[in-house]
Amino acid sequence: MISANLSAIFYLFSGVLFILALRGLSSPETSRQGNLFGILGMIIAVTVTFLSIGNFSNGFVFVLIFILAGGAIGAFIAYKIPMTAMPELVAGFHSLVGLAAVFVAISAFLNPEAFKLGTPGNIKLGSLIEMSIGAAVGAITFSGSVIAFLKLQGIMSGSPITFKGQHPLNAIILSSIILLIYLLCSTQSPNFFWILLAVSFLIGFLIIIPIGGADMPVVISMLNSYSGWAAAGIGFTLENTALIITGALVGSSGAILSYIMCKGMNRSFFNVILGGFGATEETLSGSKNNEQRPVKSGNADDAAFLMKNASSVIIVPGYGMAVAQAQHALREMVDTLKKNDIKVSYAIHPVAGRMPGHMNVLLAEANVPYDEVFELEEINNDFANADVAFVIGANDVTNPVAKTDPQSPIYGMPVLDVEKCKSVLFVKRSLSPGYAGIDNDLFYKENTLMLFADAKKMTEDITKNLD
Amino acid sequence: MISANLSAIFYLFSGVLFILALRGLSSPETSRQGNLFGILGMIIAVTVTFLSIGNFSNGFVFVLIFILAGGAIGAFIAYKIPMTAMPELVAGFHSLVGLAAVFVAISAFLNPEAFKLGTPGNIKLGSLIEMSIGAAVGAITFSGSVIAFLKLQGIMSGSPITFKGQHPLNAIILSSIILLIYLLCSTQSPNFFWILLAVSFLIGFLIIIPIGGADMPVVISMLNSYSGWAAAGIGFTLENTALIITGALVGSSGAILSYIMCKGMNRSFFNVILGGFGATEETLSGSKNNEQRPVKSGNADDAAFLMKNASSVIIVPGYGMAVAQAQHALREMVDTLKKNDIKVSYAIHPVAGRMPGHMNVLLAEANVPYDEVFELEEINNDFANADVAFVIGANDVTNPVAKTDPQSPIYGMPVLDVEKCKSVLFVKRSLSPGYAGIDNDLFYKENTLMLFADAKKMTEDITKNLD
Amino acid sequence: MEIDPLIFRLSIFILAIFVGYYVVWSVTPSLHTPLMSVTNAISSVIIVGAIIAGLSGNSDSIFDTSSIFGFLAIALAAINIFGGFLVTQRMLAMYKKKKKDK
Amino acid sequence: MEIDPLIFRLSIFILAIFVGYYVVWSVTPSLHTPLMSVTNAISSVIIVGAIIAGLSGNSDSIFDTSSIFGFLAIALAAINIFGGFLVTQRMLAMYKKKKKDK
Ligand SMILES: NC(=O)c1ccc[n+]([C@@H]2O[C@H](COP(=O)([O-])OP(=O)(O)OC[C@H]3O[C@@H](n4cnc5c(N)ncnc54)[C@H](OP(=O)(O)O)[C@@H]3O)[C@@H](O)[C@H]2O)c1
Ligand SMILES: NC(=O)c1ccc[n+]([C@@H]2O[C@H](COP(=O)([O-])OP(=O)(O)OC[C@H]3O[C@@H](n4cnc5c(N)ncnc54)[C@H](OP(=O)(O)O)[C@@H]3O)[C@@H](O)[C@H]2O)c1
Repeated sequence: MISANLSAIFYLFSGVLFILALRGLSSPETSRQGNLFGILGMIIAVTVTFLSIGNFSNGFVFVLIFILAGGAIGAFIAYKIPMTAMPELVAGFHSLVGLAAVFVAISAFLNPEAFKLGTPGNIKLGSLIEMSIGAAVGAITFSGSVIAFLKLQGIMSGSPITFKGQHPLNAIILSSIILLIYLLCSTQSPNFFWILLAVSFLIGFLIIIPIGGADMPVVISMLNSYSGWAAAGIGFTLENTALIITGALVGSSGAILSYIMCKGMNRSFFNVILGGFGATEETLSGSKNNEQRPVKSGNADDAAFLMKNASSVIIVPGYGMAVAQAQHALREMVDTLKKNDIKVSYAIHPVAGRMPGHMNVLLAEANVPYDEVFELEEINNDFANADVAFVIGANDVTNPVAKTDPQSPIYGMPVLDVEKCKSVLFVKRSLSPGYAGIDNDLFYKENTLMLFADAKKMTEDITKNLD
Repeated sequence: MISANLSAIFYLFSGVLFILALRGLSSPETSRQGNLFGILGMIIAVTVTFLSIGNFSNGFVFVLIFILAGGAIGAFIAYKIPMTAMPELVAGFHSLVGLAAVFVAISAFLNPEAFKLGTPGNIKLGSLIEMSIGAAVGAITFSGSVIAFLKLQGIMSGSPITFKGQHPLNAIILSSIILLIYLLCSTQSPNFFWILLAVSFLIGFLIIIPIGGADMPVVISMLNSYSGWAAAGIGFTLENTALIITGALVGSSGAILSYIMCKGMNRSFFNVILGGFGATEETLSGSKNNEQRPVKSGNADDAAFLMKNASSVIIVPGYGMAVAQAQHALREMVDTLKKNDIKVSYAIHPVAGRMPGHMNVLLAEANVPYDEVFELEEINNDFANADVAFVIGANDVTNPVAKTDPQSPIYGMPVLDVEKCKSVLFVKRSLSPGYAGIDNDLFYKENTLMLFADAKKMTEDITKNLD
Repeated sequence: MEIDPLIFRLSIFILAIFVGYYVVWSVTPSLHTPLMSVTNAISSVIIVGAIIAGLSGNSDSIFDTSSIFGFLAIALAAINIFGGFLVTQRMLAMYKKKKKDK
Repeated sequence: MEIDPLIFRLSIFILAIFVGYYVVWSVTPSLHTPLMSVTNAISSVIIVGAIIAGLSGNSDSIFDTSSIFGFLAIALAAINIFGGFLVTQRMLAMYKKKKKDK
């Protein structure tokens, strides 16, 4: 058993290691070391907790068993999950953190002595407030993440589920949560605690169902942020520095990522959260006038011919590449191009794909070196000097309407200037629009060649034709 | 009188305001608001201190008198000081912070009851350690800053004062400080406290005298950092969050600025601190071979002619502009150029002048809008497309030897590529070298025209000839 | 006249938010996906609370209601910790620089 | 089993160093001179110690040795506070954008 002072120092240390873990992500070189810092911080936190309890009874064995059982499941998932399923994975994991926070809060409520918070029915007021906030936020995180997970997995329909009076209902429920916390604190009655939990689960569910499946990444980040604040709340209850620091880190991280995504889509956070985007827009403008106008379409042979005669090609991957799992095929195509002395680079839009950094992970998986991959600001001026833009499964992120039409929902969003290339190749299966549900004028341009096919299949065919 | 809890919250708040004050400096637009945050933080800290003492005796009146007296002096200095004297001012101010820290430590040592640290001769060990570290660092800051101030003002010769056995002597004194702190803590004897202070003053003096006058900016930043750590030390003694946070902020700020300067000069921090740079180098390479080679020199008329026929001019200011106070004259010249539809921008090297941001302040003083002023990385590619580079009082920051000669002391330092312009104008009084004491090959280049004169006079003459 | 520890924790929390703000903005966009998974892992440091909860039963009844919730929380947090760190590691291992010999 | 406040202060100190690191690196280079003067001003918050020292004398002898040092420290810190903030303000007031009407 170690003193409270010593364990406080170790918890601080583990908090600092978590900071360093995030700091490591500032560049790929330092990122692996950063992850090790994170692991070390976790080991320290867990070890110190054992030592400061100091009671190595039978319970201890069970703790180890549960850690190992959970750990085995976690490790199994981590190794099996395909990279394209990252959004679902993150959503699923969040739900677990939320639920764990709820369970810890329940346990602390039932047995406050173990946490030195008072006795049942007579818990310190401050602790009770922190605990109930932690439990409520945890419950919202849990049910919200579960819905997000189901929508992303396609188990639940991705289209927004809306009904009349939704927003007033949510407002009523949210205020009832505050009321319940107040009642709980003044009466200390377990009933209010259970009702609070039930209502929190419900609101998490209700908040997320009206949001379209494609908006889930923003939701996930928001829930990530919530799970951070829940952890911080529990941290205050447990008087644990490591938890408080971590909660603040995770809370900020989620908030910033949601902000980056909203900004990249040029939508306000409230617009996303109030929901109903995904479906309506799609039906609204999806079939505007794409039938009438002529497009030039080609096959793998045409594409291969164009690229062979190019001296520089810029690849623009998008969500379709992830759907088709075309990253490996793409990498092979690029290898062939390089053998023919063609300069190739990749241009990644900040919101290409469906989650921040989505394309980068997939390209990394396919062994694309990260110094061939460029951010929008770094590469946008190079399109004017490149011969071919190879747009594979991307759509919205190239749509020039964002620059020209103030009426468009994506107006003001920065886009990749692919149209400045001598020729543009679009690999997609049809003329149907992407995430934002709006038509793309580029399809009908003089210098555009549409390659209608599954991204993976088309890329493989092009590679064959290149040889 | 307010409770310890309430005052702790206010001190935290004032610490946060100081963070926001520095954060404001991330762009000129937010900087003024940032400064107001800083002022507000200070007002809160002072007010809370009064309220938490709560003893509004006669002493209170004297406190106000001393604040107003000091404040009046400070305000007077702030309004009178010319912008070119900023390095001296900062050095002078640092010495005052250092001395104030020493005085507070003395007072706490003599009257520990007032600070709740124990009784004289029986001060809490932790507090005594913090206090003596704070006092020692404060004393070093004081005497070091005074020397820096005297060297910068030219009251004391700027050349390094070296003698045999200097480094061993410093090492002995530094270890004696540690010994004295140990003795002080074990005996609580005032004698050791006074000796500690005396020795600290001495070492501050000894550390700075071997460093050349031109290296003073690095020294000032280093002392800035020290003064921060001293403040943090006193903050631990006084158990004051505002002081601890501020100390950490100022400590990091000074350390980072020294780092930036050393990096900009491509020298190691130890190389600067171990001293003796300024003089030796200058005599060594100052008169290498600049006599023999022919230079093209011109007058104001030639310069005006060249610029009139240019379509774009880049101004490269350096230390000489500050010496000559030529910023206003320069701004008038640029106004005239602009009237003739010539595009003008300013290129600032990270270590142009004698302190970080030196040139920017001077140009701002002369009403040059900051969006015409560019950092090295932003503008270095533009020299190739510009017609004239107008180098005014700068030398080292343009020296191509940093790119070509691995033997050169400035090898590896990034420099402005002025030689890529069609023509280069150098305004300086002679062929003598600048701060680093090395000859500049550019003076002898085909496309260089030397304008030998005082920077201010020459600029004024050019303006006349432009009309 | 002692200061309530709560105020210190509040200070730590507020400063940690500042640190979080800066440290996350300094993450390179190409690593935003690993950022999401690693924050997931570290937020499971809530396991320290779960362990206290799990060991809160007395030695006779290891499994009273409150400790059962604790054990469940341990398992959930452990899934996250192992899953989160390992998947992050797996992702990060894929980020490679161009080989020099090419 | 109470935690020593010193440890909280240490935590605050360490986190503040992180904040300082990030906040200073985010300062634009053209404002490095004002940065030096404003850090100068805020480090004079040591005046809170000086005030305690100045008021430490009892009401009979306002000026005993320890309070005299306090008053001197107050004056020195005040020079810095007023001088530092005002000179910073003077500098910052000079940073102007190009006027649009030009
Ligand atoms: N990255 C993020 O963090 C994030 C978060 C939330 C929202 N978003 C949004 O997601 C969008 C991302 O833009 P994006 O350009 O990457 O994608 P997109 O605009 O959604 O377009 C994807 C395109 O890929 C095509 N596609 C789908 N499956 C394919 C397959 N198997 N083979 C070939 N093509 C396939 C689809 O066309 P076909 O059906 O004709 O094949 C579709 O037009 C943006 O609107 C952004 O705002 C991003
Ligand atoms: N900025 C910082 O933070 C910092 C800190 C420490 C050291 N430094 C060092 O300072 C140097 C700065 O480079 P720099 O190019 O700005 O300056 P420099 O290399 O020191 O050159 C200044 C030039 O100005 C000329 N000059 C002096 N007074 C003049 C006057 N009244 N009229 C016209 N010209 C005059 C001098 O030549 P004449 O005598 O022929 O006129 C001298 O060659 C670098 O070496 C850097 O490493 C900078």
